[in-house]
Amino acid sequence: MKKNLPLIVAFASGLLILIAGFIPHKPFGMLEETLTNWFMIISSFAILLGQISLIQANVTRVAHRSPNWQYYLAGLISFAGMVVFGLLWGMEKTPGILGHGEGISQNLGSKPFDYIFDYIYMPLSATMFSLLAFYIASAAYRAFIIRNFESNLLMITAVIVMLGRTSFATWITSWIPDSWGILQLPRLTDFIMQYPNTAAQRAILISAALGVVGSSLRIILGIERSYLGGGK
Amino acid sequence: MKADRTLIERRIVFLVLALAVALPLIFPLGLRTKGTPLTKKAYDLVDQTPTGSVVILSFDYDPSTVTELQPMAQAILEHAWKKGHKVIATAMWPQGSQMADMAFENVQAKLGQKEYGRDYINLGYKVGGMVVIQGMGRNFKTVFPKDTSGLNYEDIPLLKTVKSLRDIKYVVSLSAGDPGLKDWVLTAHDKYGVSVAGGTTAVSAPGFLPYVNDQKQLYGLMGGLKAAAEYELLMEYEGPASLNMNPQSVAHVLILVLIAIGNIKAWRKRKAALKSGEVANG
Amino acid sequence: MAELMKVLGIWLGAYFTLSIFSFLYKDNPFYKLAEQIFVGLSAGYWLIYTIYNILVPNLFNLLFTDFAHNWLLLIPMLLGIMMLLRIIPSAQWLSRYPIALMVGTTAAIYMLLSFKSDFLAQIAATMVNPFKFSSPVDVVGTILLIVGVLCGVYFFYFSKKQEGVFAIPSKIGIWFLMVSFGASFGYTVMARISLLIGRLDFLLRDWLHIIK
Amino acid sequence: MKRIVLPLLLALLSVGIGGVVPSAAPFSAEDAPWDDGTAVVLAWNLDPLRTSLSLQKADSLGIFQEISNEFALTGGYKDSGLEADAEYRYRLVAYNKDRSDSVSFTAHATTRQQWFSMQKLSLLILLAMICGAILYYIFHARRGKNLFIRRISGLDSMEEAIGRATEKGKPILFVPGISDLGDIQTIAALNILNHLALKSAEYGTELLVPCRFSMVLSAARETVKEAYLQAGRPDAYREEKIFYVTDDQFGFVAGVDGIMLREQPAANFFLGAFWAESLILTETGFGTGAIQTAGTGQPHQIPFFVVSCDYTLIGEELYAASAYLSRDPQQLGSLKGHDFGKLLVIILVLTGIVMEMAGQGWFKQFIAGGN
Repeated sequence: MKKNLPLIVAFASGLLILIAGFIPHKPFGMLEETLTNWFMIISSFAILLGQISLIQANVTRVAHRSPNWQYYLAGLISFAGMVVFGLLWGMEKTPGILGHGEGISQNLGSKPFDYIFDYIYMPLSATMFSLLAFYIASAAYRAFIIRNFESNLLMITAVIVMLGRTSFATWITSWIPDSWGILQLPRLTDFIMQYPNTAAQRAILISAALGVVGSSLRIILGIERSYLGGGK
Repeated sequence: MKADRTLIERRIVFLVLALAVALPLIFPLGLRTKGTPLTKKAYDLVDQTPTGSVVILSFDYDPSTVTELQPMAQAILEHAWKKGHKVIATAMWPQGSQMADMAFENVQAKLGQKEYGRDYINLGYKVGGMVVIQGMGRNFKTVFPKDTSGLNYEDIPLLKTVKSLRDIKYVVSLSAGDPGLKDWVLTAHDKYGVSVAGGTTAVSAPGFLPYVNDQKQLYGLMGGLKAAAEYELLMEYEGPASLNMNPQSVAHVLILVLIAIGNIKAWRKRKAALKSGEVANG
Repeated sequence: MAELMKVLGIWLGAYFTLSIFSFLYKDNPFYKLAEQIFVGLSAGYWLIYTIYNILVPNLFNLLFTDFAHNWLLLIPMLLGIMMLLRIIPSAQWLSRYPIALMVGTTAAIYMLLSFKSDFLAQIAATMVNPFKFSSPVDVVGTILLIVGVLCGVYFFYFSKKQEGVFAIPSKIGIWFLMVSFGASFGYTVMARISLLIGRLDFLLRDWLHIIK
Repeated sequence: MKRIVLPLLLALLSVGIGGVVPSAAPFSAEDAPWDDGTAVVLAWNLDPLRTSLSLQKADSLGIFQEISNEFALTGGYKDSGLEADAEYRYRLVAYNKDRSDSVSFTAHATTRQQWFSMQKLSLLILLAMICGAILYYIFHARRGKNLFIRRISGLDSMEEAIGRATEKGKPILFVPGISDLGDIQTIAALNILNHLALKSAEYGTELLVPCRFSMVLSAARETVKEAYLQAGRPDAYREEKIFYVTDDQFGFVAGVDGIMLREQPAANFFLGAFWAESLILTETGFGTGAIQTAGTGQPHQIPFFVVSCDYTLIGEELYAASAYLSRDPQQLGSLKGHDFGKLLVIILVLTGIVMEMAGQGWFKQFIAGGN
């Protein structure tokens, strides 16, 4: 029972959406609206859950003095700081428990929550992924090796696109007469993107859509139940 | 020993890349980019929409991709305001709401003050991606009972004429991944018939091209910094994206050179191995 | 005061930027510290934002100010609380109900929308008469498009041994895939470089004032 | 059958995509077809002397208020956001250039809710066909019928890899992606791991499996243990060779990189969900000279795998390989159902192109449907 009832819930909610997708008549539209609204509220609890479990895991690490626990402690402190500042004075135009905290904002230039966001969170978040630029450069030098016809094709396209999307592109192939304009780098790049690339991406999209239909069908009918956890 | 050498080689490559980006930033080469049809299409959508239309700019990204998407957002916002559109900002990513405020502030610094609630409004983030957009298609107010400053839906003049997504003239999603542009295409356009254009990071741009078709699933597409620079060009100003195209172009060339060197090295190694193999067998 | 705090803020930003970059040399305490602070701040941001921007306006406010019209919202609230009970092992089974509701709803919405947009619309968009265009480039391009889509789909067809004649479309399919992967590759390189430009611009302009 | 389908098709065509029908009458208002009764479609056809217009709707007091003034001689407007089952009155006033002369027309319509969105007929038919095929094949497979799936060429590397590792006396490295157990890519990777473990048990080759999540760790241990048992070598199973590294994305990569440099595995397998770290892993693996096989459903990472690995499973091939090796009826059945869909795509696209060439645009419009 514990396992079957949730399956019925999944089936019912899925079926309702499917029906509302085809039948415009009352009351299905309204039911769908209610369900999507509920979905949003439950999802926000799910977000809370995600953050709480993350913090819980870090607390355990610190409590058990597992390796590198000091760093996890720093993580917990910054979490707590963000939450306390947010709760007390709010963020941007949203007031907190103590209102807008005009005095502090005056001294800081913005609310404490926004100050941390602008000067610590933003640089951290932006820098994390910029590391990848370096890895691409080093991999370009060491691992992007031509092996066979297929990878040749890939590399040649990559070279055209990379060059074609620079500001040098026009200049490099400007000597090609307009009657052969398609061979000019920017236009060649556009052609590749518009036709062969679109073709392959469309094939991938179509196959993926079939995959979505398959897995959704299995979930709605209760054939696939691994999302409920606890084995197959 | 060998590991040491690769490590040193790697660090040299890192350093060279840093220089290839930093130097053109300090000494711009004055390179100019050229427009592409996809960006022009997005531009035309904004340009051809009548004055007074209510439109959505959705900020579906976070600070990690500001370099690519913020210039796009600001160029489009500037364009929309110049055409007299009333702009609703939404966000499918929580940090997007902050990005929207940043864009509003920067463009107002250029164009002069706009009135909050009449010319623009920030409705903030809601969780759920596609499901949320589906909800907007049924009833806007259920999804957004208040804006980010706590104003009630009924008290916002701009939203007087907006009951559902169908009352929106176009949606432009600035999208760094999932949820984002794809959800707008599938829901806002394909379900509710609203025109959708998008700006994405370069990573996801090739995957969106199948939607640019005769079904007009996606009206126009801006992919990455280059497209942001193109939009600035169409707006006739040289903004952050145009300036950043200098280091971008130089770095591309550097990567190509690195690939070439790597392949020559590998080819030589293979030839040497072949030779020594022959000697051993011979 | 605000001016001073702004300068301090920029120095903080520069410190954290450089901490992350130090990972390029090797894994070190500065990187580890910056990383965990990022994780903590991020969690805090999501938590506060979800409460202020969703739970308060879309749930609590409606329940407190106009209960008579919104009492039905007690149901998602209850389901939400059941979701939170996941952190207590003995009550974990309760979270299956909200999860089932979310998964069922998402599955159906995705099924309808992606079938329409990624299947039907894509098929329809490929039904083009290539000879209706006047420019030879478009004619060739459209033929390539059609061939590419068909062979690409065939490449992912697993029910037939791809030998002899049946191997040809699959081979062509993979060529198209490779061209498209090449384009993806180029665009990804482009994106990663852009991010780096943004960071160096911050360091050189806002922090060091080398660029004016 | 024909008698039902034809009128349906005709009705559908008349809906058109925008829902606006040009009409011969100077001004008409009609309930928008096949909807939830919240829209009225207005259309007009003016004489060529007119140069501007005002489209108006009667409010609750019966006073006409302008709703649009966009000019077109033959045009349309869709008034949406209305109440269902209510009557609405409209007026169109058209002027000359100098506005000295105007004509006005009135029209009214009652909004009606429909029981089916006719423009979604193609969606319903095709969706039902594909769902039917998937279910048919799943039940077929469950009853033990043998369903054919072709061998995935990327898997050929397995034999080669194990051979090379055994010869050199070096281990094999298998990374089941960096997603948790909820991701089907991870499940597919574990199915392939099962097969690889079976082979490595037979040849007595060491198998290293670093994991990012504890759930994946226990599943991977279970999988490998089972395979060793099946191969009759439970004694050779070493639990510590399947280990947890760290939850942290880049920390995990740094850890696996370290393993590759220390242990110098002869073959690396990266199967499952990978994001930005794909590149760092395969670069290091390439440096150590291992045979590398990768496979992922993340489209952005495939290019990097193709250029830095010897074998790559592209997108769906990963799931197909898993179904091929595990013979799980659910996976097999779904895959066969999808294959039916792909065949359908090929047939429909070819038919559509022929129809387009023959000038029969209705077919394409029927497939595309409307919103």
